[in-house]
Amino acid sequence: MEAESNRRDEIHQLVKEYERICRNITVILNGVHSAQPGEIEAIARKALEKFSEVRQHIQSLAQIVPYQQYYRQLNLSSRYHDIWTRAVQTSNSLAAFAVYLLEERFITIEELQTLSGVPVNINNDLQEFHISVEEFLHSLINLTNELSRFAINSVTQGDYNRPIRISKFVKELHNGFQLLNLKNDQLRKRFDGIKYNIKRIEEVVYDVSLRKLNTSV
Amino acid sequence: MEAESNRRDEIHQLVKEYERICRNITVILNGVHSAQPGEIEAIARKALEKFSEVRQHIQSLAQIVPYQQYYRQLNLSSRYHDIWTRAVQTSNSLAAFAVYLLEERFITIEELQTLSGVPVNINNDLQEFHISVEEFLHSLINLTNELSRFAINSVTQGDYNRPIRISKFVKELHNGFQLLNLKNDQLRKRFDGIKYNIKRIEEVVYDVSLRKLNTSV
Amino acid sequence: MEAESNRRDEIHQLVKEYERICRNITVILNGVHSAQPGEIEAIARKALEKFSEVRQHIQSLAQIVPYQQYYRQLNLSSRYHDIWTRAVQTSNSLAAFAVYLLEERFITIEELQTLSGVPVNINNDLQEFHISVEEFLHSLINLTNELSRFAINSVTQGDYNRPIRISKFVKELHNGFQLLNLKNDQLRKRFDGIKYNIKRIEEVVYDVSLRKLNTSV
Amino acid sequence: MEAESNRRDEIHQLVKEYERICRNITVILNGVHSAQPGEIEAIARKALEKFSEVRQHIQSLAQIVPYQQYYRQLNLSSRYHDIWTRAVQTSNSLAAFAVYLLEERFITIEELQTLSGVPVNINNDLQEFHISVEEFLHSLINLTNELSRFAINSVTQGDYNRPIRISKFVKELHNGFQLLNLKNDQLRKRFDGIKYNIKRIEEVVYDVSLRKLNTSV
Amino acid sequence: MEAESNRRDEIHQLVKEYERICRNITVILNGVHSAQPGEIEAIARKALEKFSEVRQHIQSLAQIVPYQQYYRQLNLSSRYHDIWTRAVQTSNSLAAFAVYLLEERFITIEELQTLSGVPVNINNDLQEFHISVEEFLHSLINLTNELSRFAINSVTQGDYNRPIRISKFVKELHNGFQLLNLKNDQLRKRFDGIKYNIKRIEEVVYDVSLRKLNTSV
Amino acid sequence: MEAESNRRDEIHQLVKEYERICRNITVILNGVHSAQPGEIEAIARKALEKFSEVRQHIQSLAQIVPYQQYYRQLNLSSRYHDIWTRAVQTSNSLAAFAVYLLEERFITIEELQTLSGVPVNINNDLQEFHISVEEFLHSLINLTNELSRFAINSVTQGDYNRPIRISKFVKELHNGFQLLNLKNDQLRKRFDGIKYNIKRIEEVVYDVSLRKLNTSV
Amino acid sequence: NSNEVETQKVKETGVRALFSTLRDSLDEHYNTREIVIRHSKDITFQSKKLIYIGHRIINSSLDAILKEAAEKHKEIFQLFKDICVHLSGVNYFRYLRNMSNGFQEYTEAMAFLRYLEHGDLIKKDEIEANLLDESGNKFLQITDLDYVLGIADLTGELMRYAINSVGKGDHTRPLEICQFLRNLKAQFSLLNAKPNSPIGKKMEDMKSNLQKVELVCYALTIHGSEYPKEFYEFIVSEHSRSSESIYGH
Amino acid sequence: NSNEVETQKVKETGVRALFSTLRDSLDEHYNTREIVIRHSKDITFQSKKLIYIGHRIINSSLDAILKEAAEKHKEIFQLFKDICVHLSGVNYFRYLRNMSNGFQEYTEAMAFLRYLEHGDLIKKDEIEANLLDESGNKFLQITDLDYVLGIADLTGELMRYAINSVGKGDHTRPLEICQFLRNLKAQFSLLNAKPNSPIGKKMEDMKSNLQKVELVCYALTIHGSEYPKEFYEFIVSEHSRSSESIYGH
Ligand SMILES: [Mn+2]
Ligand SMILES: [Mn+2]
Repeated sequence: MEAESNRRDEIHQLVKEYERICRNITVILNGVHSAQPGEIEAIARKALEKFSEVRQHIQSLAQIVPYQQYYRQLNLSSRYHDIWTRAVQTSNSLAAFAVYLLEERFITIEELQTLSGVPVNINNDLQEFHISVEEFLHSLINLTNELSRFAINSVTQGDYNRPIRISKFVKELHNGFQLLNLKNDQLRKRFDGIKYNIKRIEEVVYDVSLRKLNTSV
Repeated sequence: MEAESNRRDEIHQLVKEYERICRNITVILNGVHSAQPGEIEAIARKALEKFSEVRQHIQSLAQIVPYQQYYRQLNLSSRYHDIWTRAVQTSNSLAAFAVYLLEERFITIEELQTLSGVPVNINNDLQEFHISVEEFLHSLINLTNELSRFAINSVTQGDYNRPIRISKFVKELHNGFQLLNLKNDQLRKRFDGIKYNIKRIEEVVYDVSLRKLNTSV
Repeated sequence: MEAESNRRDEIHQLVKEYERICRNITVILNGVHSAQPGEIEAIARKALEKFSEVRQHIQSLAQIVPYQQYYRQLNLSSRYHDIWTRAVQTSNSLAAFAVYLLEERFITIEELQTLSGVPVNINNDLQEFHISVEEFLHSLINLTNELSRFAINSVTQGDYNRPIRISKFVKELHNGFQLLNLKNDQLRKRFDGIKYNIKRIEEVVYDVSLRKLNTSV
Repeated sequence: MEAESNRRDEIHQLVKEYERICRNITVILNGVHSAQPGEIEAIARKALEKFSEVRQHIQSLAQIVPYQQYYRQLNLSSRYHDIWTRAVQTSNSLAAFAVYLLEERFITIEELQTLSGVPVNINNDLQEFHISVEEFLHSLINLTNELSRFAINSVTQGDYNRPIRISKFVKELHNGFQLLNLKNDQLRKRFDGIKYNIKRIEEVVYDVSLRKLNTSV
Repeated sequence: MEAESNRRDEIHQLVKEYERICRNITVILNGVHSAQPGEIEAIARKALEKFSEVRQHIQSLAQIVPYQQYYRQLNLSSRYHDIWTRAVQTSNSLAAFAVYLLEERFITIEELQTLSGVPVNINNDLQEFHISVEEFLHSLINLTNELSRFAINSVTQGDYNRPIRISKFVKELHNGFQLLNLKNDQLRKRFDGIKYNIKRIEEVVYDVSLRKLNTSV
Repeated sequence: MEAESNRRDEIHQLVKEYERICRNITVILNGVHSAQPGEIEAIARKALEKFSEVRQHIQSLAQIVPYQQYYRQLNLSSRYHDIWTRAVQTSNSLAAFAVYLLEERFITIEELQTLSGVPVNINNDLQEFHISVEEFLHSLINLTNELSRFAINSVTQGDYNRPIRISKFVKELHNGFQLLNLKNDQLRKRFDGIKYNIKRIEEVVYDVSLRKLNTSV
Repeated sequence: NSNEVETQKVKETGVRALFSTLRDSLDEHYNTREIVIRHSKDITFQSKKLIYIGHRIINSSLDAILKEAAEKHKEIFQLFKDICVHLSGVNYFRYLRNMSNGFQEYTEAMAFLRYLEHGDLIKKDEIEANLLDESGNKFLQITDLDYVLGIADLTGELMRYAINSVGKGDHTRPLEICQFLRNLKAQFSLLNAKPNSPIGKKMEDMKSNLQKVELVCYALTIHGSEYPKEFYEFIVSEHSRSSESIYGH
Repeated sequence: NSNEVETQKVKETGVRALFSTLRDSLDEHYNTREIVIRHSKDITFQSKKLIYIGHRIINSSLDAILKEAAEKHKEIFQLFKDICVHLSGVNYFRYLRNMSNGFQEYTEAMAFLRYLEHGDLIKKDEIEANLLDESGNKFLQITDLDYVLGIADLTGELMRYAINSVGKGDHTRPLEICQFLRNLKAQFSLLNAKPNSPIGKKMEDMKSNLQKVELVCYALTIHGSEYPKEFYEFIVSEHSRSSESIYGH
């Protein structure tokens, strides 16, 4: 039991470090909201470079979590997994945003695996440390929050065409989600947030189109 | 008791399928928000065709719900009816939207009955499976959400006259609602949402009118 | 016990007075929401003058709190410190807002100490009455609430450039918070409020930029 | 809606009267706990006579509850049925206790129907006012409470054989309950109460047997 | 407002004193649980003498409560009456217990009025300070708690007949409560406590009778 | 996700059947509380025969629980394991009781494994379906409840020597438990129940010894 | 009669007499409370209707509204008159808790109508002046707390009024209401209410109502920035006229 | 190092310096709190062990128990010594909340041992007298509240002690404990605690502990009524002896 308690402390310590790195990347990526269009790519690259540190921390984490105890319940209210899931979702979201900024497309599962250094549990068969499918989906929802904000700030920065591209991208994401049978849970609830973000982005596109500020529809 | 438990499982299973079909139709109809004016009709037709599947599922559902037990309370917090009401509201909304897109008018109760394959409980006397009046009203409110979104996206797509027609339509709907003595909190609360949608659509009409983008007021 | 009870009554009495002064300053500063741009400075100065009264009351308070008993637990649910922490946070927020209005920059710890007449417990070593680091952080979060409201009302008053300056300021504050290893749930929870305020302010900047109402981006 | 409100008031009024009668019968039956063995029969008969009044009230109630609206939900927290279920359970328990006292056997469903003047919904098909199976089961559980008390008081009154007969009776009841598939609900929870009562009665039998106070085991 | 605030403080002060006296009487009456049968009467008399102090305090209280403002609401959650109702219930219970100990009968309303120095509001017409009917009923329920404890401790003190007399007395009280049309949830809920106390006392009587420790049933 | 939902339904169905069999065995074993000493063996044998059905159901269960997902969390509040743990504890208790009745000794882990058809996870290394050590301990605690009841009813049935043997057996069990370092709150709490049962059985032994009803101490 | 029969079952001791007395007393008390609760509900309901009448200011003249309100007020007045016998003497405070909602909603309604007519805040005694008996005496008093809570709810109605005004192209009304609410909030803030007290909780609602009105004013400014105000008002009124003509009101 | 790198990302304004300072300050505070919480947990855990030692009075001699307790107390004393540097000055009260459970359980344990030895109530300064440094000064104080709450919990241990005594055929001990608890309850009742205060809540537990002991005394009387006390004690001790011999303790 003492061993378990020590391990939990160690995990908490690592997660703290991991969260600090995520906050650093957040600060970098936040830069896009007040950047000129030409600066976006550099910011995205700088953020992606930082993922070597993310990778390193997730892997340290993966090493101390005992084999097959990923979801082990520690007490009535928490599991090992609960300690880091928030951080994992955050770093996934940051990865997805950075990849989008660079190439205006979805992050692939392979890319996420490379950036994070751990596999995604696509077939529900992984025994070792992994990113769950739910965690991956949560970070795509987070991405739409970030993109609705980015659409608005692009207009502020005079980039009138970007919202139109973002709108198309987020609608694709939304249609993808429609293929899933979401249970009435946290994920379904947050899914409604995508709809809200789509509407917001459409309004930005509307404002721009109405005033004919964009170069071509 | 065992029979009841089995029946409930079966109902849940059917509703799950039913929701999947609704999501398919949603994806189809979502297309109108980025479609050219000339493509709308085809989209509406394609969505209406899918209603044969809706009909089939509602009817399967109707057959396993025991006679007169539509509102039977299963336990303290839920009734048979609660299992499918969300799905029924969704498919009603989709039907109303498709009909609107095709002919720019309200869906009639007869049409809804034909599309869904079950009757609407207009006279409060139906013993068998039915669409309740509240469910019908909820879907009209959902319709205004969709229309306010459509008004905005029409402008984006260069169709400047549509918002004016939508505005007129939604106001008629609003006037209709004012004839009701709403008591049910949920319905009244959501009714305020119509007002918000009207306001939003009116703003679009103003925006277009002020810039003289429409061909005639 | 009787002595303690008397002291507690006295502290409550002083805090009541202190809160009254804070409310007076709040009423003064609320004036900025309906003021012309040119009147802001005078309002800020008037508010700052009132801080002589704040100082006086905090110092009276500091004198009756027994040495080293700042955090003394009075019963299971409250401590001496709990009696006044709300008031201290309020007056800190007011000070930070007034300084911002005057010079559009952060209040320094030195300024806060001068205005309040008590030190900030930066090194966790103060034995006498002090402002804790948590209290200071809470008041910076309060400040962002006030600034998001101010951004909106500035536009109503025709000052289209101010929201842009506010937006930049609040983003800096947000990046600052990212340096902290927050643990205290309350603080972390409220920190999310900053993000919300940033988004609100960015929307104001968007509305202004879209319509090219500002003089220069 | 006003009609419904009036009806609800009327129902409340009738249930109040109904409860008053139940309290009268309770007072009569409570007499057995301090009665001589020879007086029991007379008390039971007197209680059963009072059921003409119960019958009369339930039937008045049945007449004003609108057809098929037995379980109609009036608002989020209550249904018509909730107004009287407590009273119905009480009068069922009293009937079962009186019949037991008279003939030391279970009340039959027919007897309960005759005494109450309304049918028991054995086949889940009744549209009119009825006693539900759950309500019947609850009153059997109540009966075991009353019997465990009666076993104790019989000893006090010098009737040392009665606890032995009660013990046998309650065990039969318990075995009967084992045939049901109880869900994890109110009924299952209360079912554990039967076990407790059996143990209590067995202890009384033990006390009597140990001291050889009973005439024959 | 200040006058009211002062009056409230004064009332609180008096009630505090009043409660102190009640605690003293409680300590005196608690003596019966470890007393020899022969000492009971003296304890009861000593407690009743103390009621001159109770009377004096209630009357002081009665004098400062403004005319007709007995139930005056001070804020949404408390009324003048709420400040002292607990103390009044306690002193009523103590009076009822003392009278019972002395003469093994119910306190009469007249006795309670004499001991407390204020009238009971039987006809719902008193304008001045009074004991409400609910308060009287609450104290009778409290009395049964005390008596069930007394039944147990009497046996420890070797008085085997007392539990039998207590049992009879509490059953009478219970039958009396059955005459009431209880509505107030609090009262009805606590009424169930009487049943529990009756059962406890009956178990004591059972233990005594089984072993034939009592002199005559 | 769909596969998982189906599997859960199937598990629930199987557990329901499993519980029905346990209730049947309970009814059989309940017979010992009113049986003559000579009938006990036959009852125990009859109960043990029924375990072929238990075995069959547990094994069906074991087959549909996916490999290594025994403790998989299904949603925030429940795990696969939670669905059947209650039933497993019940059937373990019944097995232990039947073995005791037959041979007045502890069930061995091998016997339990044979009767249930699944292994006990003694070395914490089983990946497949198993009985956990906690579940085994819970059923031993349940056994003491049943034995304290049996001790009392044996006296009623005139078997005065049995309580003495039971007492010895339960004390051994208690000493065994004291060797464990219990941490799990639930288990520790229930462990106190053993002490109560020991005390109750000792009282029976005293009662019998004092009256010299037993043949030898 | 039926009560007599049943009381005979209780053994003939002092208990029977005692509890019969207690029962009658309790029944009377419950009955009165029930009547007060009913009247309070009715007054609340009718006051809400009064507020609905007020909101028709968007499409009607002030005179027409005040006239209709005066009719509705007669019904409410009668309800107050009917209940006041049950609220005399000590019973005023005894049952006030059950009457509180009615007083608050009535305050809210009267304050809303007053704002529509004069654009200022009604005083407590001005509300009570509507509750005079034949001899011109006030027959009921509203507590300070109910008055304050009613006024707090007024801010919700004013928020709705501001939003509706925008729909009619009225730009000045929201700005007026915004300033009125700011002053009201300042006055409330000086009341020094604890955050968890009833007033403290209402202040959160007031704050959010004010913020909604501020957002309305903001939106007006932003939208008004792109074209002349007069032009905007013309479009709006044209538009409402054309949609009105369809339904003929 | 890593902190320096990251802070460069924040634009060079006053904010960067400000927040770096704030971070270091916060980290230190969180760290101290963590250490205090750990020590409090350890002290609670060890004090519970002290109580377990006390309960062995049923099978052991008082001397043996006090000796074992003294050994265990050394560990607890060291924990108090280790933590006291973090509880000096203003920090005593700042982190007291996190230390409170430890103080309460320690009070409970010391009070239980005292009752076993002398049958009376330990005083607060008698507990503190165990916490002296080399120069004989108290290095930690227990608050009145923690003392009172610890004593309230003592009643639970005494209840258990009473029940265990019965198992050993000891009839006088439960009666003694019953009277001790009655006196303790009377003293607590004079503290005038509000029902919802921490002490008020504990009083409910105390009441129920007293009632359990009263039930024990009652059961002893009832059972004792059927045969001579001496005979009962003989049977009990015979029985315990025979069961002990089986397990050899
Ligand atoms: Mn309102
Ligand atoms: Mn303890």
